[in-house]
Amino acid sequence: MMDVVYFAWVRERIGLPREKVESTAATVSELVAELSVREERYAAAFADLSALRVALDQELSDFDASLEGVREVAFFPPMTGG
Amino acid sequence: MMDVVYFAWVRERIGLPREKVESTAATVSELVAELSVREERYAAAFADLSALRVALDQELSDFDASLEGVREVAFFPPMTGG
Amino acid sequence: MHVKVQEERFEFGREAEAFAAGCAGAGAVVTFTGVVRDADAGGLVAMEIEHYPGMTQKALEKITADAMARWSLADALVIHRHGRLEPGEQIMMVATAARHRVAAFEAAEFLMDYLKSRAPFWKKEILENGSASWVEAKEIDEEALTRW
Amino acid sequence: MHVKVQEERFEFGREAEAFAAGCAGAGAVVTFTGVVRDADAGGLVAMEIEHYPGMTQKALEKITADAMARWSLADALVIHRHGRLEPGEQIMMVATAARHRVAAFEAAEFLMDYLKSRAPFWKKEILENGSASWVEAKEIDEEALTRW
Repeated sequence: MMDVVYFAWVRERIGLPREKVESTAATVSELVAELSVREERYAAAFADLSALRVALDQELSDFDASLEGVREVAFFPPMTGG
Repeated sequence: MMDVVYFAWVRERIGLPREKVESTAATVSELVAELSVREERYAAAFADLSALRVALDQELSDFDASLEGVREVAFFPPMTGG
Repeated sequence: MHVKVQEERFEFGREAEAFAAGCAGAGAVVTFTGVVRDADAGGLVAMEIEHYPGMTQKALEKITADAMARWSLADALVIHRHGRLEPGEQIMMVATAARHRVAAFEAAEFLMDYLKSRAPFWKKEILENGSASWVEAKEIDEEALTRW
Repeated sequence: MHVKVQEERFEFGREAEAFAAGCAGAGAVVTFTGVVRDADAGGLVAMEIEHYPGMTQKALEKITADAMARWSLADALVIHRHGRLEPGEQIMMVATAARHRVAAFEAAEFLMDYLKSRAPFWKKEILENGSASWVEAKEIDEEALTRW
């Protein structure tokens, strides 16, 4: 069981900011694949991974990274601060 | 007749900040030569022209420049503002 | 080192003065302030800045500590706001203090380049006609990071 | 465009705030402030700054106007003091406002590089032991100009 959080248009497209997800995915990519087959809104949000960024336990990471021991996965578009 | 002004260690070495000079020098270099033969303190101040800068009528210039029509010649070391 | 993530406005002048006063031995102080502009076309009514609360403070502290170490700064400051801002309001500021001007300038530019592309903030523009759109990350902002 | 040559102190924070408030549409504001440091060795008691009254204002205005044009600045400010300053006192500041951060940073660095080597100011350091010496121009400050 892990927390999955969404920001900006990823949050809007999926329609919620945070959810608990039961998953056996070993990597971020596998988690994305699991979510994408759930419902069309997930598939839409994850359609183009090059337009997405991921953070694991609040550190920037990448889609190949392992989820072992991870408690919080965040998906969001490239940042636009400053 | 023109005003010749000095700043920083050039002023200290020559011993005055400003003087009127009667000269027929055509260029800055000729004026420097005229002043240098006047007295030792001028020769000392003008010994190394690479360590000096010149402004004509308050615009940076160089030692080859003509003095025609110039009313104020300034000699000083490289600037150290900021 | 000072890192503040906040919704409230900050007073740029007061922050800049206090920062400079706190590191008087430094010689060179650089500040940068970002202000909400009108949109290039079609009047901007507001900018909404979303952030990732759990991550933002940590990410900014990491970037700031990196700058402190790399340029041997006397001090560094980052303030970044979130929430709804109107045109003319200050979004964020950075300040750096170093012995020499080149280090202070470089560190401030480094902080800005990293804030733009690596700190978890997302901007949404609300226009007069009611439409809203997420600001897209710019290629040149990503490329700016290759300088460091 | 604002250019001030003065003996009195200035309030960095107040000047920075007023400058930023005066060009709220600009997006990016950069400031630089130079502070009198202790000398690297042998305590500095004071810094005396001599200038060329007839030329200083004109030279600063020319440099500032060049920066305004080259980076399409919304505004620019230069304040430079002369006379006797003690460690911790602010010597000078520049501020630039532009649509984007790169222009604001570059213009501020350009102003600093030109002020250092082309504005008619000369610094003399007065040390605790009573000795006084003119600060020598640095090769790297002259080289910095080749960037522009």
